[in-house]
Amino acid sequence: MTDKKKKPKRVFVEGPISPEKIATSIAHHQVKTNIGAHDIFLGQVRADEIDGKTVQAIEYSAHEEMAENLFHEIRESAFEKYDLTCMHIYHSLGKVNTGEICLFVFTSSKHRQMAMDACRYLVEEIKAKVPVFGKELFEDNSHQWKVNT
Amino acid sequence: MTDKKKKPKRVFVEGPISPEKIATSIAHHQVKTNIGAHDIFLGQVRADEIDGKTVQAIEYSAHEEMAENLFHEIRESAFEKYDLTCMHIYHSLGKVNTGEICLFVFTSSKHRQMAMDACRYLVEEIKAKVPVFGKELFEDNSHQWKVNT
Amino acid sequence: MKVTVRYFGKIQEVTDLSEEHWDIAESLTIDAFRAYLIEKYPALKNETYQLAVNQELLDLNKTIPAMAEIAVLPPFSGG
Amino acid sequence: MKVTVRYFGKIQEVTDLSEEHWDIAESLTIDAFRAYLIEKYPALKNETYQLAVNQELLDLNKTIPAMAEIAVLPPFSGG
Repeated sequence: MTDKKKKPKRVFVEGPISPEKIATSIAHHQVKTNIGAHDIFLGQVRADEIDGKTVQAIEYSAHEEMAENLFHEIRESAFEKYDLTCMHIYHSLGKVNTGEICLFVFTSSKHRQMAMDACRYLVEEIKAKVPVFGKELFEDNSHQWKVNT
Repeated sequence: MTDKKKKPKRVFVEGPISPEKIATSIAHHQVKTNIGAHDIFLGQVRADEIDGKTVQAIEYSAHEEMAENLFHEIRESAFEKYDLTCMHIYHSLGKVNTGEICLFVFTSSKHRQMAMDACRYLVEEIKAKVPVFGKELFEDNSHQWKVNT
Repeated sequence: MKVTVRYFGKIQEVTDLSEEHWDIAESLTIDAFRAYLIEKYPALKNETYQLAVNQELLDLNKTIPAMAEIAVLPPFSGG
Repeated sequence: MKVTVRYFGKIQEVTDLSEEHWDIAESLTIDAFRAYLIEKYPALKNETYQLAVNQELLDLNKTIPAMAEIAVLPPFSGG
């Protein structure tokens, strides 16, 4: 029950995050009857059109050790800032097709405000601070490197 | 694909909202490749302790027609305020046990900011404006009426 | 003129019924209706509630139209 | 002294390798290291990147310790 004390869990998963994984994660929290609110953020790969070419997939790579350490630091800082029961972060590595999910952030708290504030904080911190690199692949096998805005 | 033009969908469902229903809803959005971000809020029934007695379940009732109309108005106002691709709201009626989910708000947009802002807006509007009434049931068959804070 | 009065949540426990039909004077304001309500159910004095006329929360000085549905709504607790 | 230099994302395409070992002077600052980097890979001049020394983004005037890992990181695009 006390996620806070667990050792750092691996955030990176190979390939897309399935809706079933999300359902399983939600179901696991139904025994925690002190939770009143969950907030879930999902990043999904968009079929952006760039110079007449359409993105087919994003291939994610990372400085994995550095990224996992940063995910851990961000988690810890969120537990300090917000009164949370649970927090889970999953991020894809490798190829994720358009329409598939590449980021899953899940916060749970007694009250809605904490869950929502923490979820937003986590998403912004992850986007700004974690060395993950997305290569947007086009249908003609060309690519471009994505930059977060 | 154009949820905006559909007739008002029924928000109320009988009993708890299952994790599988949430997974199915997420999976349905994987064909919408203009979506970059989803935000999901889940309300879960807490086993609050009140005067030494523990909540076992909440039994929800509502002025159903008025509530469905208000859900519809809130949805429309969110579509006006935020640039959303999709929006779904489900709320339980009847008995929902502790640990089970009674509210499912799901927003999808091109970018994260819109999805998160809209989700929060919807949750606050629903809590403040919709005539839903929660009866907290204790183990000794007594009850008290919940009031939103 | 006839109106339908509906009770919800905790209010339903005070009135011990979910719906009834009243015959009220024309041009009755919502505020005046409120006084009748408390006369009939004195225990409502201790309760917090709002009145929705035909599903709308109106100002207390508005008058009630014929055939209206008047809903007596305790504090909301959805979500 | 020996250091390991690692390249990521778009930078890896410029250098055409993911990792190499350099022998550098002691007390070399991160900023001075940067100059060597551009000397070896002039195309990096047109790229945006940060240097992480042993996984930390440090000030450019800090010196690099022996056996350090220096990561050349293009703009992040996770999520």
